[in-house]
Amino acid sequence: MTAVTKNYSAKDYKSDIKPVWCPGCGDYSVLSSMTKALAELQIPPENCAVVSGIGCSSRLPAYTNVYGYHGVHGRALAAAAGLKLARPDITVIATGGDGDGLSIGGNHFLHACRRNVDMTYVLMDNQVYGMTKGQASPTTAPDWCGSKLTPQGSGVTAIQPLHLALSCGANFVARGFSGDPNHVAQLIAEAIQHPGFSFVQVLSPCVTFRSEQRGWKDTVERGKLAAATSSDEAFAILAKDNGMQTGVLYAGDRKPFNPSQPAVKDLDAVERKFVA
Amino acid sequence: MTAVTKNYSAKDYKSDIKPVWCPGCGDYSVLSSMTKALAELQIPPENCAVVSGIGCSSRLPAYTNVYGYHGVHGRALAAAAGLKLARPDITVIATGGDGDGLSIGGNHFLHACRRNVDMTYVLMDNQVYGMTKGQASPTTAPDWCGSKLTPQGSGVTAIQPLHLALSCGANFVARGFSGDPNHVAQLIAEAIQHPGFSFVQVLSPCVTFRSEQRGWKDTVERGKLAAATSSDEAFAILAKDNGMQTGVLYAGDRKPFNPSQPAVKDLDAVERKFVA
Amino acid sequence: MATHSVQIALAGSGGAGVMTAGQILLDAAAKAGYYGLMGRSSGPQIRGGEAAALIRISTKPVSSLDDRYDMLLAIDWQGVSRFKAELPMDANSVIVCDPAEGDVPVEFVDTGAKVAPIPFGEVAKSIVGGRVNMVGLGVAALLVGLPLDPIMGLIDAALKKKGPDAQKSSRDTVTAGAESAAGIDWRVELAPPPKSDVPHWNISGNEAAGLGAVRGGVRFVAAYPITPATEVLEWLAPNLADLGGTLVQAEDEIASINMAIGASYGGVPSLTATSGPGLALMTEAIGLAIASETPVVIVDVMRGGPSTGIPTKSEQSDLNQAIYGLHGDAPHLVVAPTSIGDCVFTTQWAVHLAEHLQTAAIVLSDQMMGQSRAIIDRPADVAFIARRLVATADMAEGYKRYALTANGISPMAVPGTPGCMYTSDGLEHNQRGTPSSVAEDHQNQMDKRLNKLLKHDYGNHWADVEGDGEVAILTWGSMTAPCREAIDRLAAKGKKVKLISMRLMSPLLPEKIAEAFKGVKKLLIVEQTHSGQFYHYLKGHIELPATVEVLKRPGPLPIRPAEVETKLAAWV
Amino acid sequence: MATHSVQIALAGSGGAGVMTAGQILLDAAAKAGYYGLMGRSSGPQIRGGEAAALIRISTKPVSSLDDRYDMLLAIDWQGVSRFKAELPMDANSVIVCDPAEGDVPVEFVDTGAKVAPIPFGEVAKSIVGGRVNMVGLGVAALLVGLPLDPIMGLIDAALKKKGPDAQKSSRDTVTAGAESAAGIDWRVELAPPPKSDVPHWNISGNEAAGLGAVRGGVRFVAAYPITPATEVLEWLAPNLADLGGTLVQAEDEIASINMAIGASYGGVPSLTATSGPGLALMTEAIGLAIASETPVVIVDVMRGGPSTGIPTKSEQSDLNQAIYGLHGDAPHLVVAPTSIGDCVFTTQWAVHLAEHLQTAAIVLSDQMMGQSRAIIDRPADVAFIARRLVATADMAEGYKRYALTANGISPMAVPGTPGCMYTSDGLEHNQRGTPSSVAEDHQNQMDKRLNKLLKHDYGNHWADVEGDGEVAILTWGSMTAPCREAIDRLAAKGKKVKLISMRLMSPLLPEKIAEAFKGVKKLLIVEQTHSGQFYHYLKGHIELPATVEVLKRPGPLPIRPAEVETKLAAWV
Ligand SMILES: Cc1ncc(C[n+]2csc(CCOP(=O)(O)OP(=O)(O)O)c2C)c(N)n1
Ligand SMILES: Cc1ncc(C[n+]2csc(CCOP(=O)(O)OP(=O)(O)O)c2C)c(N)n1
Ligand code: SF4
Ligand code: SF4
Ligand SMILES: [Mg+2]
Ligand SMILES: [Mg+2]
Repeated sequence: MTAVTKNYSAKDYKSDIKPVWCPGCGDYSVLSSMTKALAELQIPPENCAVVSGIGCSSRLPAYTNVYGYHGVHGRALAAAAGLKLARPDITVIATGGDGDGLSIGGNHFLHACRRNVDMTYVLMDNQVYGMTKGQASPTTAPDWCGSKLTPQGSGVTAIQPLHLALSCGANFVARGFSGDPNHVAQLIAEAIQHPGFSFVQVLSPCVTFRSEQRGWKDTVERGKLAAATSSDEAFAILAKDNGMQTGVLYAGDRKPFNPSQPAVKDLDAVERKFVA
Repeated sequence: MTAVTKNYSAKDYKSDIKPVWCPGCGDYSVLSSMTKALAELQIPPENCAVVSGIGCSSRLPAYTNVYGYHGVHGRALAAAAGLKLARPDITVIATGGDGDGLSIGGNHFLHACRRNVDMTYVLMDNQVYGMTKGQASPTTAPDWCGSKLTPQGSGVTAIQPLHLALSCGANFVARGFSGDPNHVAQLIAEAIQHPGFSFVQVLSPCVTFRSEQRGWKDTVERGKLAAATSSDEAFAILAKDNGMQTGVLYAGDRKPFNPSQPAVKDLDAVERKFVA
Repeated sequence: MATHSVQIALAGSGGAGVMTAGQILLDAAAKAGYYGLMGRSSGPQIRGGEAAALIRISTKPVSSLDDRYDMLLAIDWQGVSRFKAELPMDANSVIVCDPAEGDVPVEFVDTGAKVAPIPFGEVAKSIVGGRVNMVGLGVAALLVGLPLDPIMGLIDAALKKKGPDAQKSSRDTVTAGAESAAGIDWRVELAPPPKSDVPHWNISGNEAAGLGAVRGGVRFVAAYPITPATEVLEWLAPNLADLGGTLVQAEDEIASINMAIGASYGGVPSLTATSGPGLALMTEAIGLAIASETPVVIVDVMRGGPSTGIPTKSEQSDLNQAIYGLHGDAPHLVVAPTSIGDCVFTTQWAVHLAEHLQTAAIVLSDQMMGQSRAIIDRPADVAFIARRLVATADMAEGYKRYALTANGISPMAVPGTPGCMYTSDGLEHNQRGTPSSVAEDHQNQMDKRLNKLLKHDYGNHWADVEGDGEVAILTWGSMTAPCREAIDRLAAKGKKVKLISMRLMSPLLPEKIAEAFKGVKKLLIVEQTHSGQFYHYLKGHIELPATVEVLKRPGPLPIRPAEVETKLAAWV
Repeated sequence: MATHSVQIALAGSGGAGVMTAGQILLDAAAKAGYYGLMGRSSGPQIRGGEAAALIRISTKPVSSLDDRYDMLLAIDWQGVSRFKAELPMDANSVIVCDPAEGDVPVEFVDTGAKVAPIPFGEVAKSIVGGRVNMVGLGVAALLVGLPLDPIMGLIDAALKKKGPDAQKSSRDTVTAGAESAAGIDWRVELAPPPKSDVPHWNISGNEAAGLGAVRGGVRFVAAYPITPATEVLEWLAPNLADLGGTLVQAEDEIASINMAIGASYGGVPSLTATSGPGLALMTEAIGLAIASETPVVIVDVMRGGPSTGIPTKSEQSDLNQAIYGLHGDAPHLVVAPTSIGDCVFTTQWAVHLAEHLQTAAIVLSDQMMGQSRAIIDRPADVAFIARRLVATADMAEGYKRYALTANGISPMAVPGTPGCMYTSDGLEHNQRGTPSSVAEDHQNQMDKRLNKLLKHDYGNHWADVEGDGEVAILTWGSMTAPCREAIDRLAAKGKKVKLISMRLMSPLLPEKIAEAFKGVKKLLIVEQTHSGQFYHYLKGHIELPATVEVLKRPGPLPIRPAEVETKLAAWV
């Protein structure tokens, strides 16, 4: 792509479509942070794509003014990887919720981390399935009894998304809080710039089904997540993490996965092998 | 169940069906180890069920003389969990290969570890898809060029199954080598006895598509996997693991997941709530 | 003349509380002895957007909405226009609205409905703690002639936790609402309710499916939420636990169906519920249940498709997928409830059939039935329960899990049965269960799996066949209700039309269908799809009468009784 | 009289090397200018179990096996009986076998075939490094009259890496084999091959599908291995890389289809290949491709179903799933190659159609075509390539991704195009792509997605229509070959039968079909399913001639030309 001279501001990345989100939903801020990050990096809107699954959070692409793909539930990372591998010139951001990404989408998360395609995954974690009106997600505490499906609590230990990401080989791992939009913007910008698969968990309250998350603004420990120099150190840090510390945990140097190469043959040469 | 007086030997757990496995395949030994473990525990064959997916290794159930379920590819852990939750009185073992369990089945592995249903998962790891004639699996080294599908190597970092299991919360984590059938038998017996979700990775060579694995008998470090007292310690041990050490890595004390409770109402009482 | 059915929409923006008011209105009608129905419609907002409670009150059981609305009570106009297409009105209708909220939108004015102003906001403000939805409730009750007494009782019950002050304030607001409407010269005179000493039930289709499941004997459920099926699972969660059963929330639909199959292999009747996208993910494992002959029931509450489609609206377009969505020849059961109340029977029957025939049964409900709440007679108890043919220890000698038997059903050993250990397999197998690629084994087992379904005696339950005549309607699922009403109306005019509403969608029973077609010369097929899935399916498998017409339309707009009546007019 | 076709089976236990020998025999026939075919059959053993190479050599292109075997060459008898049903023989056949390996099994004796003993083991031992399969190769070549020269060249090429000693030893063993058979008084006199200076191709159906894909312009493939589709992907891996494309191995089929869709959204023609169980897992995402109008091609190489079924054997039973396996009304393309060589054209056409019509195309191949290797004429170059209607920067003003156009196709902006940014959606949407549950938007977009398929001009490619007559066969896929041969044989007897082999399985084109049916009074439908999927599908959608019969059977046994001929005998 040729150099761009136009100067983009955050609003150049926002569409005119009114979000379906509830007033006060954390996802509004995440949307702002993402557009800020893109503005900071001055990525031409047409050279960026946001790919999502299904959920409240997964509605985000339509509210941006970049290319968007609102796919099926849980498969954002697969679609995003296909897009990036086919079009290495495009900045690809996958996004969605904790249910989408870690419940039905868990396998793709696991393999996206190890495959290390050069893209960024922004996971809006509200520890609930918002869209389907409030069931426990993989990040929900086992004793949360607010869901009609698990009125006694899920009884299942919550996933630690950062730990899982590290264990599977993600190359950049960070956590932010939607209440700190500038910080989240900075994390997203760093994640985009970092080669390989970058994972940003954003604590993003669901004010409707987990209204107690309004209190996160008081419990979040801003910037407290120490930056590890090795994944071993990162694990050690996570051993003491309470899930509310934000910051960049880990930035690794694994080579991104990109098998595409220029053509070395034409069709004729390929077909010749069939001659009996 | 009433106490059993009969004395079972390993062969009581073997069926008369001839395995489809190649001569020399590691899975023969795993079958033996499993039957030995069951004999050691004197579990009546009718009170045990082995559930698998699809793959060479997943053929195992039919070769046992316990109840078996040979399901679809990658879903053994889900079927096994359903069985155990519905029938807590049955000893449930899930089994299969690295492709079945960690590629297509990765999401169920992740969630089985955290759900912690009281069952045992024996994964025969040959770092290849044997059944489909030799493609890279999630545990295959990125530079293995033996597959026609990835002739330049997969280029993707291998999963560390024990690390992943720990990260997701498995309650018992061990590794064995099919060449040491007595050791594997002992690991399986311990795993069965341990409450909650127990994971045993068994290095089990595919002599047909990874003939170099015949050399594992020389490189395996028997019993070298130190037993950790905490999961943090277990991670530290794994940081120095080369994947060839065998032994019990970790045995935790999380309470198994078992939501079933005796009935407290009859149908009439349930229906009464509908009266307008 | 007193009417036997009245239809009201309560609409307003998020927070107006129209759903609560609607619910109380319906409950009050029930208490007064009426039948009725309440559907919901809402905008795209996750929560707090505009919403409409669509309420029908009737002297007879009803399972779908009527052609037109007698009353639209709009608390405000924010976003209400979005519902216009769903709210047909005419000159006999009334629009009750608050002038302070602005003019009546032109598309509503154009209906010719009478406009009756009520200052909802002002009236509410006149009571401490008063809310506009309670004003509306009072207005609506007065205009359709429902007694206020039961409403007061319901309010007290609903607000028990909030204490006497809140209760009183709400009651007073309802009263004030009713008083504010006294001057409106528009009334519906609802005929008195039928006499009955058995109380009616208040149940949604999704709850009814849950109840049918437990009546049938389901004691294991694996769940992954999806609109509009979630309430089946949410109703089951506490009730199954009370009954000693187990519900587990799975990581995805593939896990939930495989969990259900695993549990059923263990001998426990098992079920899962989902909607189209989830059913798509389950088809591989449903094939496994069929091939391994493991009973399992899947409730599919259909929504608008394809893909994510329109999750909150109804359509009958998963029919093809339910019948044909499996690879290989995989005969199984597909059944469909013919009304909200019938969700109980049909789900229960599905459990019975799946268990008896050792196969998968898909229950095709839809958003319209599933998420509507109806006042109905208590669904009758029926004898259909899970009764699986199991192998016992004395059959151990030479036990063959997939033995070829006369009726195709072979005793299934469940874990714990001494001596009958076998491996259940999705690979083609011989009678013992050992994988086999021998042509004869394949043919035999294919025949077995098909014939056990074909040889079963489904009795009269394969369809609701009602009335007689040379003209018939063939329909299914939630389209049954408008068809039934159209036929009733024609009957009132002395015109005979036969109704055939299919419950057993697959396998088809050509002889039974032929018998039902006896004397029928003209057939109208009614379905809510774009492509006519039901029609093509029937045409592909059975002989249809000489003249066939198809009334079809995709969601989200329902097909209404009047349309069916019009369509039939030329024939009768 | 010289024959135009000879059929040979080379069978033996694992390690006997019958596949290698068979491959060389076929290649030698190709070098000599013949056409031919080789299929494989093997026992349940993963590797090293009994196997049979099923070889047909012919003066004309052939795409399926013949009725009977002229020769069974059994290196040993271990497990060979398992293949009995697949190896019909008669009194004109010969069984060549080694007396040292024991008696000829009774079921083979019963065929009445002549038995010719050859001491394979002994002959092999007589040469240093000699192997039994090479003895067999020599015997077979001699008995069917293939020259030994090309065989020697092929051996040298195959054993290049092993060095001159190995080459010589193999050559010598072949020669010794041929000499050992000199005394057998059974020969086939194969008519001379057709003259041609264009060399034939040696290609499997799966390779052909891969080639069709790249000819069509596919440059992104996501892969998850599954029998019998893996070779499509394995052929593509290196060749796509050579052509500058990308193949990625996915973690499962759900990932592979979503990756392909993501890549295609990026503007790159994309494909994945699988078999029934994998297709089942993909249906949800295929619906997404259809709803979001993102082109994608899925090759389904069918195997025996249901469930895991019979992975190594052929069947046509994924037809229902391919057409109907999606939730909601989701119109898309289903095409099927009519021969091994046609896998090239049909896959290429599928890419072209998917790209042009912005939808999903499923290519239904099967194990029989996919895993058979044929000697064919080079498939012609055709102009069908991926040419997607894309939006360009100058369309930015008011760009509507899902604009309603006359032919239903609307310009698709690919990332990188300035000003045309939009969000592609699987939720129902308005023209711009914004989610909408408005009835009108739903109806319009449903119409759009269907009509673009119906309005397209598929030319003559919708079917292979051959010949004329009052009797016709309607068939598809790998059943075409035996039908074609049966018709040829009847033609040789002066009897006319028309062939209609459908390539465009969905959407159906009623007018084109009606035209093809003109003059047809009796129709035979031929398919390899248990339930008659093809027949019921056709009956459900089009008007069939007055008399229709169905010849159907599930796998694994193929339907052979003689059966078709017999079935037609009463009609012509
Ligand atoms: C295959 C499938 N299964 C289930 C659903 C229903 N569904 C929609 S969103 C959702 C969960 C969303 O949770 P999350 O990803 O955390 O997003 P949030 O709404 O909390 O932002 C579910 C289960 C679906 N659309 N598709
Ligand atoms: C849904 C589905 N996808 C793909 C396959 C094909 N398949 C069968 S076994 C297998 C991989 C087996 O690998 P692994 O689990 O490691 O077992 P192994 O054969 O190595 O013991 C695959 C991909 C299938 N049967 N079903
Ligand atoms: S339901 Fe929760 S997550 Fe969804 S929009 Fe509302 S606040 Fe946000
Ligand atoms: S292919 Fe490999 S894994 Fe499969 S049976 Fe043979 S040796 Fe074992
Ligand atoms: Mg969430
Ligand atoms: Mg393996």
